[in-house]
Amino acid sequence: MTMAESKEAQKPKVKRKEIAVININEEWCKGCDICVQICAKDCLRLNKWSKVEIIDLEACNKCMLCEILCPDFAITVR
Amino acid sequence: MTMAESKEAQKPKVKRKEIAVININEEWCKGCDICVQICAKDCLRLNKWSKVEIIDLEACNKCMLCEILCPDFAITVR
Amino acid sequence: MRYEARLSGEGGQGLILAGVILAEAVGIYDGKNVTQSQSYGPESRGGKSKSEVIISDDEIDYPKATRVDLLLSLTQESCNEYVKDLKEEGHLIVDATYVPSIPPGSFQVYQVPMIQIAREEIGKEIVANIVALGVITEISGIVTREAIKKAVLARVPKGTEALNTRALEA
Amino acid sequence: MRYEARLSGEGGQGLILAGVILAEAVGIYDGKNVTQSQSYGPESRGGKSKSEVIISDDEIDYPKATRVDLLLSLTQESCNEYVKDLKEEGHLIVDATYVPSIPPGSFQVYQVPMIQIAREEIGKEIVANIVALGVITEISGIVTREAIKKAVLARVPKGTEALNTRALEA
Amino acid sequence: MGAVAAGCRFFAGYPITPSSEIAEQLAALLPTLGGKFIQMEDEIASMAAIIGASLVGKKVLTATSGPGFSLKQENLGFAALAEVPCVIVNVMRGGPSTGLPTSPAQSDVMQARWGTHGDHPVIALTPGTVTEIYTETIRAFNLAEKYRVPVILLFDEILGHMREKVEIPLPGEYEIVDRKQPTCSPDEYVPYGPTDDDVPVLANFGEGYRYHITGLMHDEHGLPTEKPAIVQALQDRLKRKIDRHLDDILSTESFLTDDAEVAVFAIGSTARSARGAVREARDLGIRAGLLRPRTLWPFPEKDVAALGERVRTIVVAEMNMGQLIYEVERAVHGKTRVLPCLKADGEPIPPSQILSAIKEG
Amino acid sequence: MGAVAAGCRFFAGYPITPSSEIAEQLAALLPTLGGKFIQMEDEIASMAAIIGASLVGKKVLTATSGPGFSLKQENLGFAALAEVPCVIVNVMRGGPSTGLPTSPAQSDVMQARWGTHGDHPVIALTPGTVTEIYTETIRAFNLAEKYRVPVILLFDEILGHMREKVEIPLPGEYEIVDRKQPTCSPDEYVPYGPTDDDVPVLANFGEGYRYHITGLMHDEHGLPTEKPAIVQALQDRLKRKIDRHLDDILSTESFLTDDAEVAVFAIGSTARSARGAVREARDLGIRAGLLRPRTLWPFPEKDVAALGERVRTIVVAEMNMGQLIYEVERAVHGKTRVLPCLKADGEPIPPSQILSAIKEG
Amino acid sequence: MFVYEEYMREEMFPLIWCKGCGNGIITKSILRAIDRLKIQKDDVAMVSGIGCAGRLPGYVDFNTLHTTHGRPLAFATGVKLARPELKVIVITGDGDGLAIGGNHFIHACRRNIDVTCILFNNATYGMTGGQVAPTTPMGMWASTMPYGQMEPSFDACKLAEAAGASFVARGTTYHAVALEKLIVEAIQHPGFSFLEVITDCPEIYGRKNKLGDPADMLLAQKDKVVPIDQQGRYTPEQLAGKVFTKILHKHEATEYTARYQQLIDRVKVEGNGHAL
Amino acid sequence: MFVYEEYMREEMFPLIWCKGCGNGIITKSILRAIDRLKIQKDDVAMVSGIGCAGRLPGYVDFNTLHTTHGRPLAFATGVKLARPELKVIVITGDGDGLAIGGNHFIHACRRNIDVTCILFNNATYGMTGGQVAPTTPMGMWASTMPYGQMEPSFDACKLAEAAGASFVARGTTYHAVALEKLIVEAIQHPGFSFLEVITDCPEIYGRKNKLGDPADMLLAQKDKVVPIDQQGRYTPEQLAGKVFTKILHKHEATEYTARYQQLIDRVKVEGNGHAL
Ligand SMILES: Cc1ncc(C[n+]2csc(CCOP(=O)(O)OP(=O)(O)O)c2C)c(N)n1
Ligand SMILES: Cc1ncc(C[n+]2csc(CCOP(=O)(O)OP(=O)(O)O)c2C)c(N)n1
Ligand code: SF4
Ligand code: SF4
Ligand code: SF4
Ligand code: SF4
Ligand code: SF4
Ligand code: SF4
Ligand SMILES: [Mg+2]
Ligand SMILES: [Mg+2]
Repeated sequence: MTMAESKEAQKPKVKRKEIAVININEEWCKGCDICVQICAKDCLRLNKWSKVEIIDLEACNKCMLCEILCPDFAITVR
Repeated sequence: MTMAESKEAQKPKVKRKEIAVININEEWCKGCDICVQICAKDCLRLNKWSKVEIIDLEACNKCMLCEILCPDFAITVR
Repeated sequence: MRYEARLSGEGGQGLILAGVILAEAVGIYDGKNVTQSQSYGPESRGGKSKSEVIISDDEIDYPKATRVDLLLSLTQESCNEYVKDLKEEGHLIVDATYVPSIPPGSFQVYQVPMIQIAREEIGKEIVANIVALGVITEISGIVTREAIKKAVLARVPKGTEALNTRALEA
Repeated sequence: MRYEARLSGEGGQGLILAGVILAEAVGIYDGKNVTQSQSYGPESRGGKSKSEVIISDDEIDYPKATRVDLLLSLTQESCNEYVKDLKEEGHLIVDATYVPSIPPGSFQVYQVPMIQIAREEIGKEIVANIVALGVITEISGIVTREAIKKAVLARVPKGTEALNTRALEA
Repeated sequence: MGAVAAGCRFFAGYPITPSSEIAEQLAALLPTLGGKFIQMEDEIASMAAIIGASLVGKKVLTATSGPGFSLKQENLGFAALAEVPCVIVNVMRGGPSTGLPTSPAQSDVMQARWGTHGDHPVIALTPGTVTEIYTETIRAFNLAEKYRVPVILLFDEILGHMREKVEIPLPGEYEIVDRKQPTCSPDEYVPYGPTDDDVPVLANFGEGYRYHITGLMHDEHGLPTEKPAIVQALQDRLKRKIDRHLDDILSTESFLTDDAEVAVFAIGSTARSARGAVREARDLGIRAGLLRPRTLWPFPEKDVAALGERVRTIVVAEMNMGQLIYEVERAVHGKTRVLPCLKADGEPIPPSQILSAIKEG
Repeated sequence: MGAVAAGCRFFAGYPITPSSEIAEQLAALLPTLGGKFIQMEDEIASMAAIIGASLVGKKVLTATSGPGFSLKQENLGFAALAEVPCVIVNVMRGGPSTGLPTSPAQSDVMQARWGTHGDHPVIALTPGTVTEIYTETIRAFNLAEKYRVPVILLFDEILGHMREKVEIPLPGEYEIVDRKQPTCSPDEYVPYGPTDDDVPVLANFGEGYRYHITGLMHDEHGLPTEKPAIVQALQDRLKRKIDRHLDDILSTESFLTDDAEVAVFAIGSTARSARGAVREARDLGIRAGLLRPRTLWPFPEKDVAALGERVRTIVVAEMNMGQLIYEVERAVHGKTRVLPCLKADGEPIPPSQILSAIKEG
Repeated sequence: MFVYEEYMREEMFPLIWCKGCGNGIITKSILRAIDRLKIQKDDVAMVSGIGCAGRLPGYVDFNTLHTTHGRPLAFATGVKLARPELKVIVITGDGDGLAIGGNHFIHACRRNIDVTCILFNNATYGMTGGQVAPTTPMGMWASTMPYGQMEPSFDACKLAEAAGASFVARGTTYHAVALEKLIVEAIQHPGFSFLEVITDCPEIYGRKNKLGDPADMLLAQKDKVVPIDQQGRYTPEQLAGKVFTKILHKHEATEYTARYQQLIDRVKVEGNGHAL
Repeated sequence: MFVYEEYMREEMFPLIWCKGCGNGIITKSILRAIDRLKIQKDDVAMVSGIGCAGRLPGYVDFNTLHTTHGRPLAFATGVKLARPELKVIVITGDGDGLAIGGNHFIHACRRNIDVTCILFNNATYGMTGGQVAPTTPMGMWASTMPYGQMEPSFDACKLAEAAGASFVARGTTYHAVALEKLIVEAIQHPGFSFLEVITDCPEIYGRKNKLGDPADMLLAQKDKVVPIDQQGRYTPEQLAGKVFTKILHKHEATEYTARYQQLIDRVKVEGNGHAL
């Protein structure tokens, strides 16, 4: 599992929302694009190997939709 | 088949109804008693071999119930 | 000595039960070797029905009757069909009402109105099989009265013992 | 001379069709003896997929590859599994993107980003199989360009001919 | 009934003449013993239900006849592959199709061996007396539990409906086998792991050992696999677990075969006629004998081969158009003449017919 | 496809890998020819539907694999007894149970013979090339029509999914047989009455000859009977109509058997490996040969027996745990050594394995 | 003038059915209905399964097919699709049609193929000796429910409707004239038509459940049913425990063989399909 | 804190299912529901048939049983009746549960045995490559309906209700949180509970019917369904072509294993039944 606890998580923020911890399991991700399209905050995208990757962790509002709708147990949000 | 065209059919009647012709097939009759019990005019009964026989042809009003409800094609009324 | 009894009629007449009772009477209560077997018409209800009891001093290999000592028939059809295996001098017991015509042959014929007795004297047509057992006991001598009575009582539903004893002795 | 080609990857990549086209190119258009056979993963969709083409001057008895001359792999998994039968000096053609690690062995390796080409240059990932056929034609020399082109056009859906020709030549 | 004495506490079935009486008796009996009876919507479901009940630890039974036996075949194969103990009674009647529903036959004997698709281990027993219907039923349950295989009890309608003096053993006079259960902890548990006797130790569902059961080829964890080596090992073990234990599984009765010149091979009620015929033949001075398998499958090859070495002729008497005769022919390897004595008209074979064949032999 | 060329105009099936492609092709093709395709709710219904369609005069086909073949058995027996022409394809895959759904096997060969309850006539063909898949399919329809029996086409997954050069005969190059129809008037018509060839002349439903068809034992009018003599006559005729016509039904290929010392017996795709192995053996100086039945059932006993007289050893190569080897052992009557060459792991038998067995022989 | 003999195989008589069995009453109603519809005997295919009911086709002079237990609808689907000109009538029992044959039943309803299915509901397995059926009412005796039926039973008509049948009706043997009419309407309906007939098995079900003689059972039917078009005349209390008779559901939908013919007309090509 | 891993057989991952297949979404909903219910893993038996959906039990850490095609409810009936303490969950496909398994389905509904049946309706036979299912909508492509589906399809929920099911509900993968709740309620229901889940097969059904990528298909579900408790908010025109979700039917009825236990309590005798 690749941990994606972004360095930027340390930065002080205006809104004091907790930054999400998003785990992606690249071995299991099949690149179906569901999480990418479902995310209203555009936090995710597919990379060139068709695996999901995080592009904007800060934007994540922990709506959990990506986790709940990922068919492959490949992404979790805490 | 035993034809049961009763001699009495010739007698002149008050009500000018036609006397029924009831055919009984003893070979097929199983003596279930349905026709006997269904007949509102008590025209029929079972004999000692448990076959149906006619006891009152004149009373028959050709309601056809006995024919229609005989399961064994053993009685017809004309 | 091998004794073969065949009980025949139609489904619903209780002949299989009668065969079982006869076998149990001979086997359990009289202590001889006995087998009982049966066959039916299509699938399992209605139609022809046949129950056979073989009684022997030796072990019984073949449980089917081939040379019948006693044939009971409650219907004309079964009588016609099964009489062919009856031994010369064998016993033919038929219902006097339902088997009007006796097939030709040199056997001893007993015409007993068993169904009528059951219906009229006992009041239940359904115990004709027990009436028949009584007749068989008397005629064949192959089973004791004691034994048949015990066997009947052991098999019939509770509450019908008296009825069945009457039937047996009718 | 017996030449064995094995096309491997996963269900949905169209490798079976590619095998069929290759076989038809060699058989119908180039006129050699050829058989094509295949195997799948569980039931029939998804999972591993393998298509084999045997080309020979003689009659072909055994239609499965045993000593492979050419292995095409579009997934790492299939590459790992099937490389074992590849001959020394055989050709290993892998997708440059999806098969990052090349198993060790003394064969000639060609890393071509076939799926990427299909996606980016042709615009349809689904024609990666046809791109692969183009690569195979170039590398193996076992089939003429003419023949493979005819075979592709005969098999692909109407309206996609141009697309597929581009894929073949990409 | 033997089943209940052997510990059977679950029955699922679908009525069919002439097997329905077994169901009817158990419908009344099982709940009085805390057991369960269910009539399912068809034979396929009955077979499925007993497999399900066996997996939670019950000793299970179903009973049927020809057409229903055909329908049970698919799930019977599941039980064979997944190694689920169960007992299936087939009271054979005249086939094919609806055939002669109330007449005796022995025409499902090959189906009992080959009825489902794929290779599969199977045990089939053929009792020959009413007492054996009791004792062989107990043996059927024991073998099912011991080897985790479906065991088929092939009755013929005659025995199924016959009454004679039976010698019912008392509890304690017969052995009752219960399936092995794991002794290790759930963490160490490997359901289809190797064992000394090639029989896996499958835990009953719901007792703390969670694992997977499938009708796909599987590895030792019960999980699906297509790896040839694992598959072949599984196939080999399934075969071996029977082959290794032939001594325990086989059971035959020999009657006057020691000095026989002509022997009859027969099962079930036909063996009774055969015994009569053998006696009569002896009376006529013909040295006749009888070999009667109580275990029909696996086939008693060695006994038949040994008999073949000794006798001039083997008469195979069966109520069908010729099925077991193939097996006998194979087993004797050309050493003996093999004669058919067949009947498939709904009537049992009388001793006289077998006697004629013996005379011919 | 061969089926369509043979006149098949009705298909009913239920999908199952690896047979579904046959259905898919016919779903597209049949309506273009005025034929009918229907996917039924299960395999039992598919088998029933083709029997129904055959009775109104259509040439009918169904296709399945292992588990589905098990489910079709009951109604297959109906077709055998009621004498309804039909063709059943079983693309064999790894069993038992769900087994290895996409892997080749030859493990339903005995089931094809004995899968349904009761004695029953059956014909099973085993093509060995892609061309034969075409030509043997035509032959299957012809045999079904001629003898009014279910004909089983046993493919293995390899042949089923293989492509090679095929030599498709042109119309006119092959014979097409249509079932006999009555020539008498409806009043004189006796559906199961005696005929020269033991095959009844059953009128197509709806063409003016009304009669009864049943899965019960029946008399010559098709009406149910339990009379032993009539039943036995029916059973005998059903057997005889195959036995009498063996010359027409059997078909085997011999490859280099004339001078062989060791012969391989194999069907379908295994026979292809065997042929390769035989060639290699010859290269090594071993006089090897191959006997390959195209008609597996009825079993080519005489050919095998004759071979057994000639060779030292017969190697039986099959993708299962040993099934046809029983038949070969039986047929040779101990005259020859019979060696198994088996594989049941989902992979085909390679020529090398057979070659080893030949060397041993 | 109508005579049953016209449609009977007299050589098969007397009927195999027991004394007083309702099956004969239904048989006669069917024959009268077919006569009324003036369908040629050659154009009728009657298909049945196994059971007492399943024996019917043996007695009547049509193209008759007595199949395997539970499967008549599947056979009939083949007959009808292959030769749509035939009027196909399926005779099935409550065990045959709803227990082992339940799947074919719901799929035939769904497919809407023009077959008329007449289900003889005698609340038991008659042929095999009184085992429980999916129609046996709660508490009643059956040989495999010796302590009384414990399972809820099906309402076959509801099931048919939910599965998609375009014609659903119920009749009784007691109302044999009404039954005849329902059979006429069922056969006339273009599409799958389902007709459940409440009938009696006096020999086994009746005897074991002490329901009296055949005539008693027949007369008792009167009190069990309410014609659906007269339900307004009853209070809810009066309706409790009753079942409705007559046509219970009907809708229009394209029939399956007709739809298939449209497909053929659309895609048919010339030739014999050689080498395709 | 809930972690899926707790319930997974990680050695089996990645899932066999295709990219974007809805089955994984349902699997996760089931695991969350079981977690919410705090049922011990040892007490869950999960039984499935054959098909893509049928592969589910292999991935989860319960007592799992992958049976034959169409038969999981029959196996499950045996499991439950023999050991009523187990929570039995059946996983079935629309082909498995409604085509070949239709009979077991209606009978399980009728019997009201406490089993929860979750039917994965992807409108096709996924595992075998896209053949027509009894749920394929009219006109859609299927490999065995190359000219478009010609048969009407089942409404599985209607069928379940008519067959007697005491709990009937429908959910979608898109509304996965609502789905989780429905699963909780289905499992809690004492008696047979049926839950149909509308899910997607993007790999075959989606691709061949040109329904877009997995996300497109998932999002499209929104417009196909209306929660039954909100139907009042829609006009009849708006409701046309939609299916209802949430709990569609519920009634109280004695559960089957409980009824059987009552029987045992009534008739049980001592002893081991020897020589009976
Ligand atoms: C596959 C199969 N299973 C079981 C049977 C036995 N069987 C014959 S008829 C029947 C049930 C008959 O009940 P029903 O359909 O209600 O007809 P009825 O006799 O009541 O008219 C059964 C179970 C069979 N012939 N075939
Ligand atoms: C008896 C039998 N018939 C057919 C098959 C082949 N088969 C496997 S899965 C399947 C259908 C799967 O469809 P569905 O139940 O909808 O599951 P899905 O794959 O769509 O999840 C079929 C027909 C089989 N395995 N066994
Ligand atoms: S939790 Fe919501 S916002 Fe965050 S990445 Fe996932 S879908 Fe986007
Ligand atoms: S939803 Fe899951 S499988 Fe799909 S792209 Fe996102 S992480 Fe990967
Ligand atoms: S027709 Fe009517 S009145 Fe006359 S005998 Fe028959 S039932 Fe009685
Ligand atoms: S109804 Fe028919 S069978 Fe019954 S007694 Fe009257 S005539 Fe005889
Ligand atoms: S058993 Fe019942 S249903 Fe069957 S014929 Fe007799 S009375 Fe009729
Ligand atoms: S075929 Fe369809 S249902 Fe099956 S795993 Fe793939 S996407 Fe899912
Ligand atoms: Mg009934
Ligand atoms: Mg599906």
